Amino acid sequence: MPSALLEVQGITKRFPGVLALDNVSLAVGAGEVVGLIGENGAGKSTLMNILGGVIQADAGSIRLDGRAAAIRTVSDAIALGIGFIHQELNVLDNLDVAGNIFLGREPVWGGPLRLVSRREMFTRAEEFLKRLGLDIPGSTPLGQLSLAHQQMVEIAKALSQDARLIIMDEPTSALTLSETERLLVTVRDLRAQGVSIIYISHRLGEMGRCADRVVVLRDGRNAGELGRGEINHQAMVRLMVGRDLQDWYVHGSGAKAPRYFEVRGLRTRAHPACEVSFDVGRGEVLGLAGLVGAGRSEVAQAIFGVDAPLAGEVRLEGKTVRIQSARDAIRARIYLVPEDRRRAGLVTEMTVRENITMPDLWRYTVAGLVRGAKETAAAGAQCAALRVKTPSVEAKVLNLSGGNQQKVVLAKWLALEPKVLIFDEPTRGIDVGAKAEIYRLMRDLAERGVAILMISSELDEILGVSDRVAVMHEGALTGILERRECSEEAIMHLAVGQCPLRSAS
Amino acid sequence: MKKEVGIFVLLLALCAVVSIMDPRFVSAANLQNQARLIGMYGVFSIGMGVVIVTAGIDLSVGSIFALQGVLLSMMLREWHWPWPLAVAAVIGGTMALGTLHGALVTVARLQPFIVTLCGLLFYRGAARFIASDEAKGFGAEGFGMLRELATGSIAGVPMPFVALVAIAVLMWVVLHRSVYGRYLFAVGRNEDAARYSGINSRLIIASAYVVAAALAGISGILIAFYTNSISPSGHGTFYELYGIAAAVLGGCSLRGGEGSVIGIVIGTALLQVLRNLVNLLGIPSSLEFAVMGAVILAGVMVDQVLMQRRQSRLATKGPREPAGAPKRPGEC
Amino acid sequence: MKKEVGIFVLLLALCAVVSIMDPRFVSAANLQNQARLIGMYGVFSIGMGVVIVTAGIDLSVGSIFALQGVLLSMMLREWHWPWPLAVAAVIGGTMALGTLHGALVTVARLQPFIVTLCGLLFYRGAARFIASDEAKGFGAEGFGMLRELATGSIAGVPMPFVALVAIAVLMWVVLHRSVYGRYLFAVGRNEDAARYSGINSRLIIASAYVVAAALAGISGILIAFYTNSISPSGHGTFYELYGIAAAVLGGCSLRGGEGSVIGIVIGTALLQVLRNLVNLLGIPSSLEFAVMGAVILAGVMVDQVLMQRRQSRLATKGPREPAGAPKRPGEC
Amino acid sequence: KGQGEGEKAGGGKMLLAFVTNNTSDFWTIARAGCNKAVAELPNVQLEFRLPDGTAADQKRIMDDLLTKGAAGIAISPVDPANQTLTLNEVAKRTLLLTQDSDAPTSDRACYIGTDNVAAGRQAGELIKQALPDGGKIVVFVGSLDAQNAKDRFAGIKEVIQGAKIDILDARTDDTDRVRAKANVLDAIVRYSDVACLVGLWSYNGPAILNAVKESGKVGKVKIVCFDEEDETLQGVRDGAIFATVVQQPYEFGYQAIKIMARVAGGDKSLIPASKQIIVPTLAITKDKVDEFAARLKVLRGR
Ligand SMILES: Nc1ncnc2c1ncn2[C@@H]1O[C@H](COP(=O)(O)OP(=O)(O)OP(=O)(O)O)[C@@H](O)[C@H]1O
Ligand SMILES: Nc1ncnc2c1ncn2[C@@H]1O[C@H](COP(=O)(O)OP(=O)(O)OP(=O)(O)O)[C@@H](O)[C@H]1O
Ligand SMILES: [Mg+2]
Ligand SMILES: [Mg+2]
Repeated sequence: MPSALLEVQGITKRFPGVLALDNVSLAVGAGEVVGLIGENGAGKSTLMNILGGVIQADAGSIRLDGRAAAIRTVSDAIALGIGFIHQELNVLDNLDVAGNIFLGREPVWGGPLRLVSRREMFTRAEEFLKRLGLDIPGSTPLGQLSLAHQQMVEIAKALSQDARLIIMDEPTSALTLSETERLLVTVRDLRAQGVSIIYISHRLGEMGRCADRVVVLRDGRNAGELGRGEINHQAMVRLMVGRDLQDWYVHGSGAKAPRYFEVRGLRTRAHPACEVSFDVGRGEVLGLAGLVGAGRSEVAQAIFGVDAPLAGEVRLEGKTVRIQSARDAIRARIYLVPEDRRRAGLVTEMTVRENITMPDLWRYTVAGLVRGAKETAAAGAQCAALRVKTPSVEAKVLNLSGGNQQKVVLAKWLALEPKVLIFDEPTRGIDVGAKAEIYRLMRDLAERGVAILMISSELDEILGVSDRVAVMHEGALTGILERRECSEEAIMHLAVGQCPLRSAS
Repeated sequence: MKKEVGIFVLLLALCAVVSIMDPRFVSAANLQNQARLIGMYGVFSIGMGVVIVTAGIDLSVGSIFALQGVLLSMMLREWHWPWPLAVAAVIGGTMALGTLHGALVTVARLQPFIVTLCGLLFYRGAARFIASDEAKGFGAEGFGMLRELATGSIAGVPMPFVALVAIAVLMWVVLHRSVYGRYLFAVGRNEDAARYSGINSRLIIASAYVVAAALAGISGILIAFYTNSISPSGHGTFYELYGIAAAVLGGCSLRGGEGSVIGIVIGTALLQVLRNLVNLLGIPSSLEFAVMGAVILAGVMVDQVLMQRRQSRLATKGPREPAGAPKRPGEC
Repeated sequence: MKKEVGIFVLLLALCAVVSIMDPRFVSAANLQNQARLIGMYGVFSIGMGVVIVTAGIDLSVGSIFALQGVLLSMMLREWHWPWPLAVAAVIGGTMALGTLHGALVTVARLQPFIVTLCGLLFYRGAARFIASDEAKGFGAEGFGMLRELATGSIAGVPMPFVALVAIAVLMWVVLHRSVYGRYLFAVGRNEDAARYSGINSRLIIASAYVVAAALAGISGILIAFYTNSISPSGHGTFYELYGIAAAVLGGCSLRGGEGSVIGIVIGTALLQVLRNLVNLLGIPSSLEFAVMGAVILAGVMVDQVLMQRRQSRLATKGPREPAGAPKRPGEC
Repeated sequence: KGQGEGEKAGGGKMLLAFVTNNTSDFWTIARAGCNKAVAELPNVQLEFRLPDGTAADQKRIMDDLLTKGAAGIAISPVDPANQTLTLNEVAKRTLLLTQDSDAPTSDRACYIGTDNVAAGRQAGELIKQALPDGGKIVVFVGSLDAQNAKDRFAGIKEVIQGAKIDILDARTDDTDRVRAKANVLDAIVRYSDVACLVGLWSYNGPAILNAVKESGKVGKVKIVCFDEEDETLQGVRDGAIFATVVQQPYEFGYQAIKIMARVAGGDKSLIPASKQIIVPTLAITKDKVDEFAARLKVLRGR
């Protein structure tokens, strides 16, 4: 291991009611890429927040270059050369791209007035963006960028800080394959320049491709470490979960009734020129792959009626269903598990019970008044069936881990006996253990005759779970692959359409 | 529920102190007077609370009182409408305005603050214009049972207070026990998530303004008969602020999704007792506002401290909050 | 920038219509009167805009005018302070209050609406108490150059307007060209993101209240000398609403992170021309408010429509917006 | 001087303005007087303005009137002492009258209205009549910082001195009628021995009357108030109100317009040497109320 740049010793952090970090240690060498993994709530982000000066540790020491470092504020961390890409996107859509990159470190002129020298900022911003393969002017309003490009801007921001250590907390959760690829290349470049990186991801495949070493946290404690040669899926999972995970991906017996659920000529507002048509069989899992911004989420939202389609027909069991709002879809038993569960899937400040019964509260009423007992019983039953880890159904969803939050979203729909269930990025930001459970649930549902449409940006997941795969590119459906035709290459070929790499470079 | 306990204790303590300093506070006459005022203010404050639960606000209440008061007087005294018709027209009219506010907020997607600020200006102007800047009133006439209904008493309990109790019970059930109430809180917390659960969030939000307007309509009639005379330029000025203050004291968060009917009623009572105290203890009238301002601030700060202690887990974890959650400081 | 063009065109159109209907609108005397009023209102409206950019609000402005007016009069006439000292004390005092508001918002984490609502009540009470409910004023004295500075003219241009131009230029640079301004917009849109970039977001937010208070202090002196008489109970009432209306008309969003100094100045001018129009065209006084309400609503709705058309691409992509983006209806 | 600097108002008519001090009902009667005068004059156009009760609004309105070329302005200044400068400015550019409330040190051409201190004395005398053996009184008013409130209060104090009458308290309500009434109710609770309630502003009369009725103290507590709101007159008629001191706003309006028209036409003979035309206030007691009400009805044209 190269000489240690960062040494963290015995960090403990207690939040009221939770011991988030318990005597955790971590060392990062100069020019080393350390992968940091662990289940949801293992304490990864908490540890990083301490390094980044967002919060303070209760105990423990941080040494940089062998000297004790006091990191009390974010500015301290930046001054010490620590760059931080947060788990949540933290960009400002009322500033331009360059303004976001240089926020807090703007080049100034004009003495005490501290005026922003914008020209300089634009040119310098463009340099950093180019390094990431992004050819956009620094004056572009950030709001005009796709989510993926916004994420790239955040990465450019970390680069621009001339950081010696860059923390990347799930940088790829909003990226698809090509951008992820690009990022991994950048990570390797940075390492070559002697920059150290702490890389957090639930996509374990990325670890093998970029990490020199993987550190595993479990329940706020160090659970072990894997050297370069030892990094493999099984070993990582074993350290994270404490046991081996069986039947990771489960394939089903295939469609029981083809053309059970049909979408014909669907046009969405984001891509009004393109028509999308496909069908999903009863008991089938249709994967929907594509690059970020391919328009998959729009299709899902149009089918579910939250963003009513411009045109098109949706047929279920041979009958046309008119969908103008989410209520129409719900009445037809077509449900959506949205990609942003905390914004669209759950009212996080409300309890598990209230969230589960939200779509069909009328069921639990007598004379228009909610019967608490009935409701609690139903919510409890759903939680038990899905094995949601929660102290009680009265806990606020806010307090659950990502995987359990996702299960609550599921619970809300499963109580309503779905016919069609659309999953949009069902495992985004979810740890392996919870992922496996969600795949199993999805498969169980299919076996029970539900038609499932699964949008995912993780090729492994698409390949591992789907019975067939549809691929989209810039709003259009470029092809549907049967199970046997599916391969990474085949999907990527369709996903980039006619001009490969265009969207990424 | 715990939230209300704090302010209830404050109210009791205040009452105890006042009655020790001036035993006339607990005289039947004074209690009746206070009950009447609490009733009048409480009814529209509950409506304000409903709007605030949906993360909205209604600044137009005071001007609506002026407009409806002027019209009520004209209907009864100048156009000689039968009182049930006039009452129905007035409440229906305010509800139409509420519908308009709701539509502007949900369909035109304007900010509630702006919509109702325009209402504040517009209705005041309309009231003054309609009344040609003259005070309107009800003279000494009874208008059938209407005056009795608005100002009388049942077994010594003033009618406005009876109305408040009835409305509070009804609204408690609606807000805290019905499906509609649950949806109000849900859209106030996270409109998108509510919409993704199949709730017609626009309808729910718009309806809150209609409910608030209906309650303002009832309150307005009580207030009109209390003063028995409506000066179009002054009637009801600042009442929206009293309503907001009562709701906030009672535990409503202006960020939406929080609040309770009981809290609002207690908040109203607290403000009223404060004003009574200023008068009874002979504190100069000029300080009345200052006392109110100080007590509201103190109440909100204590609430904030208690909440932080109780929920410090959730409160401190800024970075983990969902996209739709509060982003601003000033949690309350 | 495009945002301001719309309202500027509206202002020009209105001016054109008024001057055709009554040519006296463009007489030197009338232009001077209007410039004076626009100057007085514009200065504090810019301050209001600064606070609104940070997603805050300041309801206490009107009461602060009363309090500082009363104190200024007492300092000059009763305590015979030299005028520079009195002016410094008054502006320093309002800035201290601004600091208090800022601290309550950022450190105690109370909602700006509540903090400044309490201020509205408290300072009004304080002003009345200090003045023993008596009107204060400046009589006919000149107080060295102070009266001349506040009410005089330079080459026919009234001082308040000169002050507004100077302050607007300064604040334009500060808001739209300086690092500080950038941080104001950043914390207004997404406080967390700003904090993660090493910006001391609390300090920035708190400072906005101090800046607003300083501008209110300057405005307050101009207004005090304009009226020459300060009735502690009435002076400045509702001025906060005029300020908010001007800022919103000028393109500030109450949700923070949006706004421009030029827009605010144009918004102020628009409101002022409206009031002038009511008087010049002999529209009944009672309709003045109604006209203002209607125009503000119309302005905001047009803005909303334009914005939606311009941004419809982005608007439809609800779920893709970054964490700090608006969650509520009523985009404006 | 005396001639508006602008051209005459539209249609060649002379523009005369009447500016009140707030939007109270009181001014309706003055408006009737103005209208009567306008009807009698061939060439006059009236602008009747109701500011929001602040000096700022009054100044703004007067500036706009000057722009319109008003040949005369009759105003009721809210704070005469401090508005003197403003009034002098206006007086330089057009004919300025004060009405209802005077600014004696200003350059106004003339004052038409009540002597509020005298009116206060009149009310004081009525209080003495109502309480022959002395007693305790509480005073109610919208705000104490208004000139007319101060004058009336001063007049009352002057007269009741040495008459065994104590002023217990003075409560203000910022013209919020709910609070006006609540204040009275609170005072009745607090001062169980209060013998007379005094209302200084027009709406205080009805507010006191209603509160006293509600407390069942009619007759036990005497009421003396100002102005002629319908309910006040009814209260006098019923004997619940001992007396009310009324001004004659009709005269303010009528005479102000007449005088302005004359003076603007060059004839200053209507202005007395004292530059004050005091319209006497009347004490309306039960025996006079019917006659007064009948006259009022004619004036108001209702
Ligand atoms: N050129 C572009 N400029 C800005 N935004 C774009 C552009 N191209 C695509 N987008 C974004 O892509 C969105 C459409 O894609 P959609 O959200 O359906 O993608 P997706 O395939 O579901 O991706 P994800 O995997 O991120 O959910 C649009 O709403 C828009 O925000
Ligand atoms: N500000 C906070 N207040 C209270 N508890 C917190 C706070 N931040 C984190 N926690 C808790 O600390 C624990 C560790 O959380 P952390 O965010 O570090 O997990 P993580 O490993 O990053 O998980 P994920 O993979 O889901 O991002 C969790 O139980 C979490 O609920
Ligand atoms: Mg994390
Ligand atoms: Mg998507």
